[in-house]
Amino acid sequence: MTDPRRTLVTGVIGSDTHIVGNRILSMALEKAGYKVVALGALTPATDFIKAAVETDADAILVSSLYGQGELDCRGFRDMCVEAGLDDILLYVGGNLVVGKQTWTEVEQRFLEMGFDRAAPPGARVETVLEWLAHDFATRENPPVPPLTKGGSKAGGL
Amino acid sequence: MTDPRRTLVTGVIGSDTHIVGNRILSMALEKAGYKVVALGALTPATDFIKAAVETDADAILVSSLYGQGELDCRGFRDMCVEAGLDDILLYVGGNLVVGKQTWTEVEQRFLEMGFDRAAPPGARVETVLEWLAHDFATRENPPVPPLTKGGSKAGGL
Amino acid sequence: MNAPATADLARLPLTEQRLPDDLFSRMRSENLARWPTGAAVDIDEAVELHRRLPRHKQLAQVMRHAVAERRCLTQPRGGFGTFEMHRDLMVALDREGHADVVPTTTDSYTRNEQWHLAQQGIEESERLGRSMLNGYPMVNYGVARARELIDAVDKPAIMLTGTSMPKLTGEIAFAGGYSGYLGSGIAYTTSYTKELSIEDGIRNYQYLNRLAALYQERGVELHRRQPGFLTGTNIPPSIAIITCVLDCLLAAAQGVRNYGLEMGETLHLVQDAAAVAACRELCQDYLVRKGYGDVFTPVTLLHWMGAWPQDDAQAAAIISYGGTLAAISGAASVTTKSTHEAFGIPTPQINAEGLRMTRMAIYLARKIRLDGMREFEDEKELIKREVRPVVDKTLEMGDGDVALGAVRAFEAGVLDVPWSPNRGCKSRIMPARDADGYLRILDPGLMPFPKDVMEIHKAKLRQRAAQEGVAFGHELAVSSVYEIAEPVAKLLSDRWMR
Amino acid sequence: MNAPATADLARLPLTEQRLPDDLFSRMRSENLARWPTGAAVDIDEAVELHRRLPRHKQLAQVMRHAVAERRCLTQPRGGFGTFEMHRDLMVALDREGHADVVPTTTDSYTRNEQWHLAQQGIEESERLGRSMLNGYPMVNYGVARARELIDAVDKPAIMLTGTSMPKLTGEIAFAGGYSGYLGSGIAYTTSYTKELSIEDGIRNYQYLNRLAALYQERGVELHRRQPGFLTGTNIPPSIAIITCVLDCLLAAAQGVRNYGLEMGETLHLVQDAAAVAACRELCQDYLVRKGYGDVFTPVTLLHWMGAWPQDDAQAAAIISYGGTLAAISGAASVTTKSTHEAFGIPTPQINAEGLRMTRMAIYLARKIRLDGMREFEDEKELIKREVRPVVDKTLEMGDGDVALGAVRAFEAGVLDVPWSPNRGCKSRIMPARDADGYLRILDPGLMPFPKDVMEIHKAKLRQRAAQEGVAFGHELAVSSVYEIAEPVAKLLSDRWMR
Ligand code: B12
Ligand code: B12
Repeated sequence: MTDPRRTLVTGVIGSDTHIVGNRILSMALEKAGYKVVALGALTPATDFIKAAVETDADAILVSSLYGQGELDCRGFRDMCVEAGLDDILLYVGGNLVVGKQTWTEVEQRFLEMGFDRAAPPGARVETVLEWLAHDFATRENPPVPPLTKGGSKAGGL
Repeated sequence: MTDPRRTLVTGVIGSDTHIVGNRILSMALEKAGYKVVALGALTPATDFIKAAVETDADAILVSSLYGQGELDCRGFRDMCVEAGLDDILLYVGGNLVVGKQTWTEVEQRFLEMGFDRAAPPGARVETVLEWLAHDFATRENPPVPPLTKGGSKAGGL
Repeated sequence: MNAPATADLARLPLTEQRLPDDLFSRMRSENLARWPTGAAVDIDEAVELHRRLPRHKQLAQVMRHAVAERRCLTQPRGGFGTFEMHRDLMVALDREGHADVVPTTTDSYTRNEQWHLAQQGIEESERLGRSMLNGYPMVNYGVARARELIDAVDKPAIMLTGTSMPKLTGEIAFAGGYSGYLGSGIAYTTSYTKELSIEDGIRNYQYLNRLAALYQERGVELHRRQPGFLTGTNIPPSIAIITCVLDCLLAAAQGVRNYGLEMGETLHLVQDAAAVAACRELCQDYLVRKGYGDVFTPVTLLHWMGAWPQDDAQAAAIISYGGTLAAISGAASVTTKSTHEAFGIPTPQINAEGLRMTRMAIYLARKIRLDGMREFEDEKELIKREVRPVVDKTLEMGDGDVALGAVRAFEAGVLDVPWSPNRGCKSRIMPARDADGYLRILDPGLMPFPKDVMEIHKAKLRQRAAQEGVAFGHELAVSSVYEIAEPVAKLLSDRWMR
Repeated sequence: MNAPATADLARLPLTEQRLPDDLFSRMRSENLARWPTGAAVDIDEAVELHRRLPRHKQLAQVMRHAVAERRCLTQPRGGFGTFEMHRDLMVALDREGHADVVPTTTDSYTRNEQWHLAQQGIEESERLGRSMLNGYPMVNYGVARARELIDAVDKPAIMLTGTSMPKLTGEIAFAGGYSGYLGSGIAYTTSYTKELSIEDGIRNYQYLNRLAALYQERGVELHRRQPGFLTGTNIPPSIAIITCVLDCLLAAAQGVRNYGLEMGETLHLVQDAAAVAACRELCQDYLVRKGYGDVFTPVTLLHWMGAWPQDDAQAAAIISYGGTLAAISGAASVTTKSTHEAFGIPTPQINAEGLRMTRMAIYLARKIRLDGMREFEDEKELIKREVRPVVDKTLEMGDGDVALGAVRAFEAGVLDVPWSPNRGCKSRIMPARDADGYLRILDPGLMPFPKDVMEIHKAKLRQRAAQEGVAFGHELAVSSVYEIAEPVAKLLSDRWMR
């Protein structure tokens, strides 16, 4: 991990009550040294952005399990930009769509919405920690190695 | 059933030990009024033909369950013809090939070998009784209704 | 985001007492006015409709017969975002899945009374040709469409709504011919909501229960049901049963007479059988003690409610075992999942497949019971020794009033639910799985379990920690969340002799 | 078609006695000369090979450890007609299926020593690019290829050969590094052959057992195993166990010390658990009585051996339950099937899936035992009361010699097997399933079961007949053959309240 401590906002978006994975993830991030602002379940998109602005966060980690994430996450990047969080790191993970769909297609949909990485169902916290470490390191030294789109790795899970 | 009593030869072809379905079938045929010559399990193709000639049989019902029926049944119709049983009714049934294959293709293979009907896995005796009744009736009154290839019905099981 | 309790409700102080007729009547008018489809609800017409339903489409009757005949019924979940998709789903579950009870799961916007969002979801679903909602928006489609759904199947239908705000959904569903409704004030509020208070959750379900009782008064028995599976995450039987007892006392107080109790499977044969027996006996005990001698309380088990493995083969084993457990435990019904569980809402065909797997498993295990088996009897006794002190303390805290007691007990942590998203629930209790496969209590939080009982739980979990060479602590709870979802080669290695 | 017993064997009158060294040595030379690949068998080299195998690839050791650790291992069946196909299959079962034991099923020509036909089968399979044989032609491919197969997997390998003529297949397999061989004189002869006499079957397996003992003398313990599943068609436990006892006494007499016992599952939890316990105890009883105090006899259950349903979902439930039954019964291993069972030999992937389903089911039911449960203890006792009179009568008929007794008892119908294709077996005994799901004896034929025991069986079956309104008789046996293969909606209707 790099100093100064990075701040991450976590939460479960929309009307989604699935808190378990998000809570385990938040605890693991804290244990790994991040400052975590955990908004919990049933969090409107606007609350994520507000919290990120208030805490000057480096990344927002959006959980969505219940299938309606595809509706809830639309325009999320635009709202960030409007709030001045132009290049805040955006991850999304969980069971992002309704039903069992081909992961590469689902991932593409969320990358196009402006998320930097999307995690497929059942992703483990170790993966998320690796992603963050890599992406923050890359941001500090932009030229080498180049920022790979999150998707490419996520797909390999 | 039509008089005079029809004679049927039954047995399990080749090195195949699966006797249960064949035995149940033979008992049901007898109960339905047929004269049944039951050769049992592990019966070489030649034994079927010999028995059919000796008893002047009207039909041979070959069981094959173990998967090697496709090898065992090759040339069966030719052997019948050689033995003078030119148009004896030939049925085959059981698990005719190795593995789960598309039934319509399997059926086609056995019809091409000269069987009049082929029964897919798990066929019930009621079906076999219907087939026999229909086919013998048709043979007595060849013009109406025309003999439909057994296959078409078998496929609908 | 969550709709506030109505003004009327706020007027009376919280109590378990039956809602007075006049107040309830005013509450209904207000409630039905909240969305245009509410206007179509006419109780007289609805009662007539239910009366005309054949008995085999009335869930209350079907549950009574199932128990009398010692059957274990199957019931899936399922809901899609448009009427056509949803009707086809219900038909498939009936005809291809041979479901004994056909469900309608509502979508999560409807659950949260965000009907405008649900409307957008319908439109998006129609535009894209695939369901964008995770359930059927019952309120938006209204009463007439609900009746068409009931007509489309030849089974009783139940609403699965995972909500603490059931008032309008419930009105429309009952009016539409649905004869079952799953949900309760304590269980759903602690497991499905973040901001809603336990008090408001209880009040909302007092409305729904009072509504069911209104039908009962008119001669139509409806089946109400309690979701004791809670957060579905390693809920030990006693925690589930505590909520079952309290929720069913609250329902009985409103006049409900046909009230199902649900528990998620622990996936341990003996523990599940003991849980079903203990749940049935304890609920009846407390009902009788409170003077309700005539409440019918069938017990339902649910297929594993925690995280599922991604491998179809492993999932199939959990589904089948889920049927086995339900049959052997003597549950009146089992709520099924599918091999798609780890990924997303199943297609109608995959859903039907899960039903047939379960049905076959039930057939295979028919008539087997564990009664008399030492381990079973011991476990049942243990569960009772966990439930009674907590329920008794809760009643005491409410001076005998269940509603008051529940609210105060949650505040004090005397009542608690593991992994709860709700701010009014401490969620300090932590369960974990022991080395024999039983769900145990690692940390009771502030719940008043007897010392000797907690010693049993801890000893079992220490045994696991020792066997696996891990620390006895929180990590056991976290690894237990993942456990059943792990690849089978990790759970039971084939490299054990290396 | 069946190869006759060798001239040498015919010289000695039949007896259970260990084959004398010199005679056995001459028999081996003759045997190995029957097909060109026999020449490659060199016992010294083979012993060296087995010694060098890691312990986790020696089935005898693996079975001993499994029992010591109370594990339930998984083992599929499987064989394809060409070397490449078969190797790929073995690898898939090991890596994707996590099989604890990897099989090689031989094809039916090899089983009947029709090696010329097997050769044609190999060629046809290669020509068409799909297996035309239902197993691997072990003799045709010979020793060196067998060793390549053993090298390709990291598990012990077992031969599954369903034959009463195991002499050359066994020589080649053992020389190739296979450490297990399934088959026995009484079980396979009555279930897999038509013309071969019980006497010849016993003689052929005396050879194979004597061969295993030869390795044992050289310090290499091989695992021999008995196929008590017989014709796989509703075999009640006692019938299976009677053959287990007799076949294992015959094997012990030849010097075998590691001898597995197999039984098909009845699909009734209590009956299967009782069967496993009874089988273990009875075999040990009789072994000790005959002076063999050191024979290790692990018990294996097999997934349902009768007709399977065509619906994948139903099949999955039977597979999973098959794992559950094996685990709870305390079986040392379970032999698995797949969702393709009703249709044909499964692909490697479908086969591996069946293994994972079963493995998950075993994990879920780990550590559960029924010991002490009344119904279980009663059933175990009932089984013993069926087995003992028949085995005792058989020994008596042989004047204490098991081989002679078995032959005479089959002639007299004292020993019998349901649905047998063998002319030397009366097959008058008829089993059927009772209303509680137990396999019962409808008609004992000439088997000397005690009167009171038969009364229990008949009463149970009369109960079923009455419940279903059918006649008490043969039809019950026939409908029981189809039962498990029926569509689930027929077995457990969802229209029960109409
Ligand atoms: C437990 C559970 C519940 C519990 C939730 C309890 C609670 N309050 O948390 C209960 C029973 C309440 C519940 C309710 C519902 N559920 Co639910 N539930 C599950 C289940 C079985 C497990 C989820 C879980 O806890 N997993 C364990 C944790 C540790 O894993 P996780 O949540 O996946 O999180 C990990 C990763 O995804 C990743 N991750 C998570 N967030 C993020 C974020 C980022 C940025 C990254 C990088 C990674 C990441 O890291 C986490 C830690 O490893 C899943 C199916 C499954 N997975 O097996 C269904 C599932 C999620 N539920 C589903 C549904 C539909 C519902 C309901 C709508 C309907 C219903 N069944 O009643 C309601 C939802 C109500 C609502 N308004 O939201 C569906 C979603 C369908 C879809 N997407 O197509 C699922 C997939 C089941 C299914 N196949 O139908 N559910
Ligand atoms: C019981 C059984 C056995 C028993 C047989 C006992 C005996 N002596 O009869 C035992 C355990 C001995 C056995 C052995 C083997 N079996 Co087996 N066995 C089965 C099983 C499970 C059921 C068969 C059965 O009895 N069905 C019940 C009866 C009533 O139905 P039926 O036989 O299908 O007969 C009905 C119909 O098919 C029809 N019918 C039958 N014959 C005819 C003929 C005509 C003309 C018509 C119109 C209709 C018809 O009417 C009958 C009555 O309804 C099947 C799989 C399944 N179906 O579930 C495998 C199966 C047939 N066996 C199979 C195999 C490979 C074997 C073995 C080679 C390997 C092994 N497992 O050891 C050995 C064979 C040894 C040998 N040399 O033949 C395979 C065949 C594979 C394939 N075709 O691809 C099957 C399909 C299992 C599988 N999926 O792998 N088996």
